[in-house]
Amino acid sequence: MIAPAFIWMIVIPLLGAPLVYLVGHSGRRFWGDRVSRYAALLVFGATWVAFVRAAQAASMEPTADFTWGGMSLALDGISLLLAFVALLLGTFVASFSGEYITGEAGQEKFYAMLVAIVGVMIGLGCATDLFNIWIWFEAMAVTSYLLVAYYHTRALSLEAGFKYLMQSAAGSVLVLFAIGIVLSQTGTLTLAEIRSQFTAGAPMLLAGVLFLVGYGVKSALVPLHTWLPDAHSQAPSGISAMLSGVVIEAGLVALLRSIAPIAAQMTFWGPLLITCGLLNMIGGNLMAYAQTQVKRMLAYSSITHVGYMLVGLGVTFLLRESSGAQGGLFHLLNHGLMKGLAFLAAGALLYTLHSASGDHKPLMIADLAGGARRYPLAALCLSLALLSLAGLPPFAGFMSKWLIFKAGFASGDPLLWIVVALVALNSVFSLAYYAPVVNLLYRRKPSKVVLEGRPLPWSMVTPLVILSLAIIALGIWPDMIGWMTHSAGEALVAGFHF
Amino acid sequence: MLEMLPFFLIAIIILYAAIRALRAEGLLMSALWLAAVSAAIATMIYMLSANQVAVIELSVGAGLVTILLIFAIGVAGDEPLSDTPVVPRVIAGFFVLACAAIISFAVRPFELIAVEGGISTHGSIFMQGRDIDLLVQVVVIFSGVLGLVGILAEARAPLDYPVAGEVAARRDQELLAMEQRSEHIPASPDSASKETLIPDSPAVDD
Amino acid sequence: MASLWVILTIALPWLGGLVVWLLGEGRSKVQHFMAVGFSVASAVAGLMLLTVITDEVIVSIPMGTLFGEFTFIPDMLGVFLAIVATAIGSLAVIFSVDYMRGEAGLGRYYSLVLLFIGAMVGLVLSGSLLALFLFWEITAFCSYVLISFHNDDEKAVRGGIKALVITQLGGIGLLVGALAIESQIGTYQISDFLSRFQELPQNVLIFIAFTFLAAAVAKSAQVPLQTWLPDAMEAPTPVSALIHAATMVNAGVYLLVRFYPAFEGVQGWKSAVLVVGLLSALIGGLQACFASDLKRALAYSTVSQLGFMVFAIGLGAVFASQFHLLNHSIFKALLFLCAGSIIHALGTRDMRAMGGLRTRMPFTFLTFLIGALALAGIPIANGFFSKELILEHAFHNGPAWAYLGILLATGMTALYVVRMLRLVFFGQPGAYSIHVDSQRAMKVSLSVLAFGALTSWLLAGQFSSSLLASLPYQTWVDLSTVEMLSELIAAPGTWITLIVIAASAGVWLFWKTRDREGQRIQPVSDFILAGLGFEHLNHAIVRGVRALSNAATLTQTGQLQWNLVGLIAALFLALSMAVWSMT
Amino acid sequence: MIISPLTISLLVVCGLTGLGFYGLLVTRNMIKLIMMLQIIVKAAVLGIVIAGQGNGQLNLSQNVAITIIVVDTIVAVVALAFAIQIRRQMGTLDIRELASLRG
Repeated sequence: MIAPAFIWMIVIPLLGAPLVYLVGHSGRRFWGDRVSRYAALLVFGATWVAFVRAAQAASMEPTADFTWGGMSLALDGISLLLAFVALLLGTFVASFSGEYITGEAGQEKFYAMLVAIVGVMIGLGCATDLFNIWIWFEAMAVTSYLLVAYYHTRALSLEAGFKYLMQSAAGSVLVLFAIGIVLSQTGTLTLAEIRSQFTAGAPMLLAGVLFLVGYGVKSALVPLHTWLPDAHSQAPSGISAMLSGVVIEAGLVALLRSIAPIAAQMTFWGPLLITCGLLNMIGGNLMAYAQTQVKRMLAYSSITHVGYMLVGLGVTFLLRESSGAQGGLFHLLNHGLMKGLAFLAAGALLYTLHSASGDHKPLMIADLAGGARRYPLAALCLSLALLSLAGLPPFAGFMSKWLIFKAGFASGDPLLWIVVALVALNSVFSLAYYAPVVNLLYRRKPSKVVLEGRPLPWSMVTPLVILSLAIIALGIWPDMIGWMTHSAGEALVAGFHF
Repeated sequence: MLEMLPFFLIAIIILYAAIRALRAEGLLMSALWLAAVSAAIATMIYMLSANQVAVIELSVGAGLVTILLIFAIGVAGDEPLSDTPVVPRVIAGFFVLACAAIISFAVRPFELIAVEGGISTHGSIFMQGRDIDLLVQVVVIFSGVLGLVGILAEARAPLDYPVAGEVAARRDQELLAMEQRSEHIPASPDSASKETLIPDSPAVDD
Repeated sequence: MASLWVILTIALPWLGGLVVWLLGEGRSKVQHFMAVGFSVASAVAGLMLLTVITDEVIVSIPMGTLFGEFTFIPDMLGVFLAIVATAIGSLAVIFSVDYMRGEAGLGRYYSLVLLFIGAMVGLVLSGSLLALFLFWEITAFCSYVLISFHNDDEKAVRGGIKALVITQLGGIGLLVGALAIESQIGTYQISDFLSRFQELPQNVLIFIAFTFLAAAVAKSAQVPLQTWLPDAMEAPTPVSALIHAATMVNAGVYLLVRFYPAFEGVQGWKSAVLVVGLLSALIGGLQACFASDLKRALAYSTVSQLGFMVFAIGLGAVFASQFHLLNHSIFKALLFLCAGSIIHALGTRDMRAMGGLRTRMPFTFLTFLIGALALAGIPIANGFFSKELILEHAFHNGPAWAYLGILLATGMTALYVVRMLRLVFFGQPGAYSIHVDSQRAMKVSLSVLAFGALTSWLLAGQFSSSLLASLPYQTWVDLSTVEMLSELIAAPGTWITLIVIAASAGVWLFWKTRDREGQRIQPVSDFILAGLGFEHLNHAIVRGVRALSNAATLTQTGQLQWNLVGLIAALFLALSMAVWSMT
Repeated sequence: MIISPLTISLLVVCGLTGLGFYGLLVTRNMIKLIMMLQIIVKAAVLGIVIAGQGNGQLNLSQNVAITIIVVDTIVAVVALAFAIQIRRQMGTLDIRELASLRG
């Protein structure tokens, strides 16, 4: 049997991860620390080849699957989208992190884990079995623990890592209970079969709630979000970009995949997801507004953006048509790019202003004052990312938010109109904390920290520029990526089966 | 009803051991009670005729995990803590009971097919049809090992973090307060804090 | 050919912006040159649009299934505003050559001004609601960045963010309305909506009408969202002239006019518009009478004049409103640029520190005087004619209270204009030192605008007939310039108005307030300058949100176990909701 | 509800889960927290076995349960590594002291 192209997208990074580790570990003596980064970039390059071939195949035949033993992996719109974001950010983070973690011990572990987590997330997107989703998800979690606590001798990053682990583990146990309930009710774990065996009732509702809370920890639904600001602010910046740009979204995808088959006949899920989305937006915005650290502010803003996605997806669950999901999933992609850019740009500034001179202080918002004079490109990229996050045109964030709004209005339900107005209101509110940062960056009088900063290496600036261009391009011509979001939205609706 | 008796007994043993694991004074005792929970659960699983799981649970759950816990306790050392929890017990209890109540309310009609012990014994093919799970397990193990190595690697000298001193002082005060509350246990704060000094452990090299 | 001019008018400024930005710092001569070149070129392209006026879609860019088509229609309403934007834009850019000489961040300044000009043209020419909203937001963004151009100044930053947030709040209205239209008729095209609006359910139409009104209120700085405009005066003065007097603030009025045919019949909409306009005219005028900051006084006057336009729309006098918009753009830009010239020379914006500038800056005085005459509504300058048209409409068609109210506002206009002239140009010179009158490039802009302020009313007839010819859904009476003149002279209202103007001008001329003003009415003037309490409302909202957000951060205790309580509580809540949904 | 081996086991699952979550909320020692997590995981394993037993899919549930045991052991190991490292760096196992990140 010939494996379809998308399998290589999963296999290459998973096989590549131990290789990166081995090469980095044994090659360090001869070529120095950077060898592991090049090995990682090589693996990503090979994965891109697989991705392009898979995407080509997907343009002919929207779904592909691969069965091995009794189980199968399948590629559909959502998996392709997730794979794209994961791979894109993975590549950028690998090239960005070279300077960032120079001098830290154990770089080969960092890169091996980075490669592994990308592979695992692509796998998560392709899983078609309830339990298989969980185990990919758990693999992703285990991989990310080390990445969060990469600075394993700093108390704060250990604290963040431990909290992250405990909350994540407590959540994933709830998922197991949900799987147990589904198994007991339907006798199967395959998503397609669950859909056909499904009978609405209290146990299934209970299972859904457990899925929501369990996977909700990873995708940072509001009362479960508490690990996120700690983990995102303490991880190395590349990893913050990864966590915020794909990992929480991967949690969301796991949640959607698990809930979709059991949500088919219930009207409960749409309103619940929209409520969660509103809570996320309001909570995330309020807390981001009070922050003084750049990375923490960005972390809280991720919570807000998960809220936008949830509203879009909730509308799809409510109305059973794909436009909301298209908006939500387009926003998922855009958020990956925007937040990735924001964290990388903040990381670049953190590196030049603090880490490079050896102190481990966090990057405060006040430190950014006048940053544009010394680091014009990094400051511009950070500003673009923030403005795009705030949903100002002509950047990508505006277009996906518009789609979400549009989906909410399509129903003609006045209650949903109010929801959309609330979402828009939150979007405006978020300007209240993004805009001052932009203003601060463009002050004439630099802060003391900026004056003492070091020059910025090109290897850090290049990913920033590329991501900024991508954000502007998507904002001006959103249809560029329409084929992907469209098939992803359709895939989610197909998951309902009616 | 009589054939239910072993199940009742095991159930009571499991819950009793779990409560002891929660309430035990020392970490070591907790770990041992946890092993007991695990062993009893393995028995119960065996009685539900899931033989392979029972074996794995006994060897991994009761065996390996206990050994790891004891190893970790040996490396990290036990630490007497005052038993005031962060979250008031009332709140913790309330939420747990409330969730339990709602779940039981929600699943009232939840009927399981009653099985007389010992049907479907054909569970003998290891990982039958679930090869992808097995592969991802390998990934998890790889990541876990790398994580373990990464987190424990190249530790600097203990207590070089300034918080440590502060923490030790605060804990001493707390212990003192605890003592004053229960007067008939004489122990000097010095000895308490000496016990908590971290035993030298070999740094795990990667 | 037609599509070429449309594209050029939008693309030239954007291209220019990119070029000026890419030139980078340190090449200020080339930057000035490029900026002027591109803005003048776009003004020429804008004027060429006059030759292609039509109500058909000229340019159409497909944006994919979900975003519809971005269409551009150069009808008279759009073209006229596009010309205002590009022409006044190029004059403001020319003025900036002197005004911004030696400033840092020139590339950023010019590229944003040019981006704004292009966006404003796009806004008025676009025939698709999504494109309209897109450009609407870009103009808000440019306005924000340019207001807080001097980022080191705390006031400028606050003013910029305030303007951004308030106009975005209004933007929600446009967004929601546009989406409601799209959900009902399935397309973003404005012309489709205007031809098919009867198909919409009445309550949806009411909803849309009022959301659009909210958007217009925020963008055009009308009561109760007017507070951002005075604070926006921290922007460099050419920006104030261009964005906050002549173009962007008109976008709200434009929106109301554009959709007027659809909303005309909506119950209560016209009277709401009327009241908003009247209140803004009165409050703005009142504040302008007390302001001591030259630019803020002009900003209050802008609020008031925009109130006149909105008021006119509420009366159904769409042409009068657009005519006043045209005239106001010219004379207010002129006044602002004169103010810029004065501020540039003196280094202060406080009118109390000025005085006696008549002899020191004769050229500026002359141009300012023309602008002031136009603003006050003295015959021969353009402001008189459009304002009289509005008053005539109010006299004949409006309720008595509306007429009296607007008459009062007219009187107040004369009052603050005279006060302004008196404080700045007459009386004792303050403690300042001036080297020169307006510089060369400034003089060019000022004279062009002054000429415009004196003559633009001659275009009334032409303007009216071309508007009528190219707007299929609007209905009003065609009016030639001669007719307008004879009508105005014959009308009794005109004489009443002129008497009011003369009387109020006289009041201030003979009222020696210079010394007294400070003490006796301090509390009153403070209250009025604080926007009659609207400012306090703004602050209260900001404080409330700040307190709420501080309270929210308390939930992040940093204790793992409280986090876990969050997990259990979420489970509890979700379970309760699930059980509740079952029963 | 019929009293059967399965229902009794189900009660054990509920009891262990409740106890485990209660323990997670009130325990201060990090290593003990990990034990509490293990208790919940064991309950989940038992639950999966019951689910499979209940509808005759014992093979499936056995495979799933074994995977869960292995994966969660790995999680416990990583968590223990964290606890040890925190003890080394900060000198405490008290979860209450791990509260520097707030707001």
